[in-house]
Amino acid sequence: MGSNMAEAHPVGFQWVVEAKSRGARVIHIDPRFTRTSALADTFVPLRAGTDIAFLGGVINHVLTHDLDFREYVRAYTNAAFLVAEGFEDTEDLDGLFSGYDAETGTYGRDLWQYESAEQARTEREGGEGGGDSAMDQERTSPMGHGAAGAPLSGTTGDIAQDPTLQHPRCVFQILKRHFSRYTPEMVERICGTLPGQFREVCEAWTANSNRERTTALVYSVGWTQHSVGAQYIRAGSILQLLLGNIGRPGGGVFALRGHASIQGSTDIPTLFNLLPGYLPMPTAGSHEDLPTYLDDLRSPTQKGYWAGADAYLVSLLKEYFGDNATEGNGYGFDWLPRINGDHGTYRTVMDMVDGKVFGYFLLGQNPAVGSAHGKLQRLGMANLDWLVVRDLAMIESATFWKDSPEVETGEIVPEMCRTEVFFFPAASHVEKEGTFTQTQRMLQWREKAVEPVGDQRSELWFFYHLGRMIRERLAGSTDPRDEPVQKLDWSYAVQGGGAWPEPSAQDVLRRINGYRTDTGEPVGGYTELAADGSTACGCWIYSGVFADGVNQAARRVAHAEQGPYDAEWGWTWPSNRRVLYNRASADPEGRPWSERKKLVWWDAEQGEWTGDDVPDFPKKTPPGFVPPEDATGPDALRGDDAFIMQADGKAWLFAPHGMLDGPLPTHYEPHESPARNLLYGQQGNPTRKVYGRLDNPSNPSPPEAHREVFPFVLTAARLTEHHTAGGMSRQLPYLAELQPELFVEVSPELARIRGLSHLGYAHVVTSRAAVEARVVVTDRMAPLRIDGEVVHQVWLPYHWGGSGLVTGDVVNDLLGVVTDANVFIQESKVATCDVRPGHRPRGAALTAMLAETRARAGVTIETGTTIATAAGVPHLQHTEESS
Amino acid sequence: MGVQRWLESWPVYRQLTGSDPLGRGAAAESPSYTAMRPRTETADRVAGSVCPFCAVGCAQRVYVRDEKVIQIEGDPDSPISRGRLCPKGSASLQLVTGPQRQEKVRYRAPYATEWTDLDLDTAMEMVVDRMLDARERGWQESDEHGNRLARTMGMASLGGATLDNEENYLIKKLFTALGAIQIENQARI
Amino acid sequence: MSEGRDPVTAERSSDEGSTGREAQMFQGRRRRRRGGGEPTVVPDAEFRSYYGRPVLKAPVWEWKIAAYLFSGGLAAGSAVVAAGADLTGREQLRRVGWLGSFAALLASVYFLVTDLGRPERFHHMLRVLKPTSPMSVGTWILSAFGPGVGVAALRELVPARRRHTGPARLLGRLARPAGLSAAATAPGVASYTAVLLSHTAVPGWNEVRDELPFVFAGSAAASGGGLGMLCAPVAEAGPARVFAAVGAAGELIASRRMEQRMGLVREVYHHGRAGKLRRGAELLTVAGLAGTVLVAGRSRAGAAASGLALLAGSALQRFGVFEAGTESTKDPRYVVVPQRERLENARNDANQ
Amino acid sequence: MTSNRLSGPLDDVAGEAGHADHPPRVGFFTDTSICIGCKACEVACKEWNAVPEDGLDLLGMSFDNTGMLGANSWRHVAFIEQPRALGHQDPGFAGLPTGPTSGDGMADAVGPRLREAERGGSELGTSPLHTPNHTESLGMPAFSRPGEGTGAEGRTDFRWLMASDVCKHCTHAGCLDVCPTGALFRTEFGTVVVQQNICNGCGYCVSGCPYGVIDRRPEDGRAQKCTLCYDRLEGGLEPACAKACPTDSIQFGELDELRERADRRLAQLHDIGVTEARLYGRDPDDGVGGDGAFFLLLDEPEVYGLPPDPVVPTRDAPSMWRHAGAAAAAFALAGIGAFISTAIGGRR
Repeated sequence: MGSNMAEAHPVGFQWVVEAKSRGARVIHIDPRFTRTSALADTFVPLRAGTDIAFLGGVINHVLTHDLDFREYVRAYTNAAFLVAEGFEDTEDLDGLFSGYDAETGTYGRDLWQYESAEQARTEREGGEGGGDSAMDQERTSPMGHGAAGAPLSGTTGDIAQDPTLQHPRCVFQILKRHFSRYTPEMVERICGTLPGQFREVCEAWTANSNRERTTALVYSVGWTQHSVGAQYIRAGSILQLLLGNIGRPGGGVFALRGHASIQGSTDIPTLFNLLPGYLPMPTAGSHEDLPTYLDDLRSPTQKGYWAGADAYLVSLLKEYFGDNATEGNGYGFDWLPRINGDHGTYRTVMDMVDGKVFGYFLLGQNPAVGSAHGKLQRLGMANLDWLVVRDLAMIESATFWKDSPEVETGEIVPEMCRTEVFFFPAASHVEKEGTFTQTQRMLQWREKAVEPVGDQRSELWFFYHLGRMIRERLAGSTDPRDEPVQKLDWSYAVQGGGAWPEPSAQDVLRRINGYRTDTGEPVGGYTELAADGSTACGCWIYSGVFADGVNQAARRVAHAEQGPYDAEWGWTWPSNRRVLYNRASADPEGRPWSERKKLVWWDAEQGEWTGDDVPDFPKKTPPGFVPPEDATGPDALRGDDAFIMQADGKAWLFAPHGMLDGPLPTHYEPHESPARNLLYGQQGNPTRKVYGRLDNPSNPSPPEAHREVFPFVLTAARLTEHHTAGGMSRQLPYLAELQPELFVEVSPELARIRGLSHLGYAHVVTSRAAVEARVVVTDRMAPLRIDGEVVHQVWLPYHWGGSGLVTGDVVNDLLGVVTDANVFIQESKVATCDVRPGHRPRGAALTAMLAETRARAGVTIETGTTIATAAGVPHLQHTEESS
Repeated sequence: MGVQRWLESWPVYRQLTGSDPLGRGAAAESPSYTAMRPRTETADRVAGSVCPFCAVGCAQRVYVRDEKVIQIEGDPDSPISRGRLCPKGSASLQLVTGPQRQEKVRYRAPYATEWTDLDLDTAMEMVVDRMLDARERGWQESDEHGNRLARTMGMASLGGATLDNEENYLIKKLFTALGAIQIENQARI
Repeated sequence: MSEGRDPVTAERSSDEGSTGREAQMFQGRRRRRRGGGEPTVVPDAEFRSYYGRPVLKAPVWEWKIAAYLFSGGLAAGSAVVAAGADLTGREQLRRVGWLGSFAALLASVYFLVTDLGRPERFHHMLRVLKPTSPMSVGTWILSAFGPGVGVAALRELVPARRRHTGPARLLGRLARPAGLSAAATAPGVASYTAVLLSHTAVPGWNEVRDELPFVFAGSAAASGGGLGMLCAPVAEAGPARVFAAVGAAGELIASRRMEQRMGLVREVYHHGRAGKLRRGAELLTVAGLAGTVLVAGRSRAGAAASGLALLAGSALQRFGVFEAGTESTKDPRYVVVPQRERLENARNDANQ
Repeated sequence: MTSNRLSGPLDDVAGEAGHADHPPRVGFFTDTSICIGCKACEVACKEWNAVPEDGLDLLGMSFDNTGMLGANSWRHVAFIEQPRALGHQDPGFAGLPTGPTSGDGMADAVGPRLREAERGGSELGTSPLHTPNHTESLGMPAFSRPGEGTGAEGRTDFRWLMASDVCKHCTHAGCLDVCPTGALFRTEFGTVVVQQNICNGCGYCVSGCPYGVIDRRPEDGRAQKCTLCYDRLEGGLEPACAKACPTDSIQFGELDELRERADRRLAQLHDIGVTEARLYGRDPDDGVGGDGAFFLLLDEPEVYGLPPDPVVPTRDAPSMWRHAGAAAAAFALAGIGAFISTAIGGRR
């Protein structure tokens, strides 16, 4: 679901094809029949943006028919835990959970907590109410792999529970009630999926999930790029947990990521809210000093491995500031800048438009084409003092000042555009060494094959020398704000001589791995890190990648020459473990659920966990272990606490913490939708960020009027033949020729309605832009019946822009900016649009046409900004004053 | 002898005297085809690499001769990809060696209508100047409640997700020390 | 097809020419064979293709190859006339014949070489002698034919005042055997080009493989004789007339027979440019034949006109056949339908 | 002497071509039932063999923008969208508010227009001429607005076929047989290769190929086609396309082994209900003596642009030469007769 694996990850798809040839059944659930569908056993169409309704339906099917893997659920999830009184569900509040603040559009989550047997739940949460939502946002990590787990104290025994799962406030019953509305009929009305097909999916999924069999769930940005994106993944996880498909071979929820090291760039983030290893950036007000930060991060008495977060943070600071980080100065914690809200890329771009940002670095990134609302991106860049672009080839984001669509409409005039642009040619992947982290968390080292030519340089070189030069400039400064730069440990080894040597990536990796500050000896893993300054470590989850002083990521033992889990190829975080939470592959007693599906198990003779993979559990903790009352950290894990990063040791069906938009996934309509939410009065995600500005208009959605102006559902995605914004594919003849022109896929039905002919021209129109494309009329697209009404979907690939061998309009221009509150990822997988035959207008005529269309649709700055529509709360408009 | 050799180089002669009377195989083969070898055999070295496109992480072998990349193909030893590559991965050679690659720093002055050249050292110095200036102008010492911010909002960064972990590490580290927080990447997109 | 017309309806309303065929083609593809014993009138009812794309590559040969077919035939026909004239003492006819043959030969070589993708590698044709390649066989035949024609023609070119020099006398002595050797290979030259075309996957050429040699040989004779009639005095041109007449008649008969036996590719021989060329060829050849029989023996002008008509007819014949073959590759129908029928027949045979 | 030199099954194809002590015959088995249409084969081939780009035209043939095999595309992935079912696959369209299939809409927009292209569209990447403008209708009766009906008349079945085509490396290769320079030759691996240092671009092979594979590259003048990576084979490497193929749709190996594998795969598919699966080019008794590169197809060959029953022209060569001999004899007789008859008839 939400993944077009055959097209976006063709080489990964070989395993699906192989599994299929061995009898696996492949079901593809997607708005569009793709090359993945062509190879699937079953293709299930649904309306873009309704996956939670679909998954909710499956969850409801599982729960109402008692099809869950009960032993697994009882042992490894929080199904039995009781939620405190005061929690109210969407069933009670017309689509909202308790704690909603209509003013800020956020939840206070103190009402979502477990019922504690004795001591209070988290003090801060309880005390502050909804007021600390901004802080909570920052702590929430995008794709947070267990990081920022709830700082619940003590052991599971503290949480009230009902092992019979019958208590009305136990998670299991809450779940049951929450999803009870998601009937097959409702799925059909919302998703357009017919009951027969839906039942088929339910039956196939449940029949294939038991002791002997597991089901894998694959998603991609078809799930994340929604205003409810994080909850999509939650819904998938809940279902997989109920069916016992997590931590077991052949099971899992697979995020197929789209870029060579996008996993790495979240692990070692260039993200505003994170430090390496999913440690949160300190927040102003809440994290005044190291102790308060650490206390907020984790409770010292917390169970599981997150209890060691203090060691992870201190070791990071030791790496950052070296000897300058001492216990006395809080290891330099005060040298870290503080965040206090949304500083995501879209917020930043709007700040550029508003003149608040002066300089911008684009490092192998092409937002003029690749980010939502391309026009906003370009106008933002046109309002900078300076822009640094580093890329392999000349891309649209570097040349916006002379050839962007806004030059044609007169909105950017080169002679009046102030932005100073530096283009630095970058070294390619074969001209530098370093690691990529692929989608299954595996780090693989790349050797440098050749030297880059001319001015081509690696980012490592660029930033190493920027750092070096800045440090030289500021060496004599007495300004306290320059202290962090002065105190920075920038002593990386370099290769080659001269004034501009290349820094050693190997040395950087060694320091990311971590080392003892006294001997410089590499640590063997994150369990060796300490909070006393005796270790330095750049990213705790990567600790072990340089164990024994060996670059473990560079290992390339042929797969034919090693075991089934290929432990000696590259290095997988954490601890070279392939399957996370693999303790769950064994039953509570430590025996594999079945011989066929064994992965790790308890070896009673040796008194330790063993198996084909590296066990994800304290090696010596026996299955039946019950920790003493005062135990903390890993020692406090019960023998069946398979989810070792969670503060309660359990997988969360219900998330008392960590999600900003609800402890349970709920179907909300996309920000721009042709349909009213059939489940609740609450139309869309009540916490979504709408950025209500004049330059970010929304198409009207129910209950607003005039949705008929944009009657169709728009969705966009990749083609196999191109790569994202095209900078690495549209420039290459061999790829450009394979998909030479932007096209829009429409069904024969829509073609008839709009008078579109195959290979003719059409333009897709939203309140932001009109994009011209060649028409492809195909049976692969089909209309759906949504609550009795026919809804058409159109699809475009989004790879084109103004540069390269093949050019075309920028599909991302069609989108506005609306983001998920948890992770600030934009909703770019679904919007509404119109499709009109023929070429789009050009220049001023285009501007006029768009204005006319907006007027006809009644689009104002308020459109789409009423994020709360449930009964019982004020329906406020969330607009910004646009300058 | 010379005549003999000359004759033998004539396929018709070989047709008449050899095992290929119809001249469709051995007799018609020219010496350069008889001696043909894959160009990868001429490589001075082979570097182990990883495909830079999607996140599957297919292993590549990069064949280098005379300090030029002459071929990039899948590494069959990889447990992930087993030597296979998709069209994008298969186009890696073109990605790396194609004429689209920029080799020189380019500079567009404010209000200019064309690019001009700039040497790398100068460009680096200019970027440092501008970073420090933007940092200064965008500096925020504390918020409206007096909470310490110690940051600058004057500059931002958006990184691709094809950068190495080591690179991302230095980027985040440097910007964090400078107080720049609007440091983002493709993962947010 | 005019721009902007509806592709389907426009074609369906047309019943002639290529668009009509395309309409059939697409109707055909839609109309799967119905069950029961309902006889299908059009055999291509089941025709399907890949977006109507050709299965085969259209020949890369330009008009030069058609010109080569003609000039080669002319060289052969003229050589026969010249050799006969030599043996029978018809000096004018001999002279015309050898010079004509030589000129035609040079032209054919020119056409052949310049049509190569790499003309400078023309001599690579002599690397091998491949019995499976009519072009290779033809090359060697031409290699045998050419020198004889060259020697014989060279003799004709020696100016009268030089005829008594030593080399000229040697040439004179060599000319007859050389000419005869050329004449001996001329039938090969005249007919191998038919194999050259038929020994391809081009339906328009391959399917007429049994008749095409006769058409081409006849055409070569008609053109060779025609040239004699055109350039030699009536008094000497008697054999040329007979040769031309027999050739023309043979060509006409073979051509008719070829059409009768054609399957689906008859369309490409009837329609379009190929059809026009072939109709023109037939008209000119019939006229030339009639003229040859009726007036060429009496009137110099009539002979010239008849000869010219035959030459033109022969040329158009070659261009027509060439064009028809090329056309037959552009539409997958001509490939798929006969092959499909063949398979069906084989299947039916097997089932019986 | 070897029998079946011109047509029919031939056990030792390299031996027949005079290669002593040759390796086993190799080839491709392309199992189109697992092709994902990614076109890695096309790119990998071009990268290895430095085949030029072949045009940046949107062809409107589903996702196929290559068109067909040719001088500048030695692998070509065909895409076919059909309103019929694939085995037991559930395409998910039954019951949706659809109207009639667009059916041959793509072909209608592409095929007829190609006829006007110089070489009928048999040149690579030819875009359909005269792209229709938007005022044109689809050419289908708009008898109902979709969704207004009951759905009963809607389209239900659908499948999307993809197949990577390549030179067949025939047992009896039309291109090789007609080549007058010996540029095309049978290698010791049993494959068919154009020697670029020999080819003089006569173009005969282009018309000799019953599959429409080989073509002359205009800017280069020489004939070009798949070499089955002859240089790689010499180094013990597998061809670039097969190596890259993500799903192993393209399988390289010894031909005998591939044929067995293909037979097993066919049986497997038939067992699971994909009864329309069939092998193409597998049969040594076919018109070209079997292909070195053969395919598992899910529809008739012509649907993929392949000839249903190709025959190597050489099969009929003896007959052609007999007819040509007769014609030559007639020609000679006519010539001799002309002079004799004139002599008899008296000199006029």
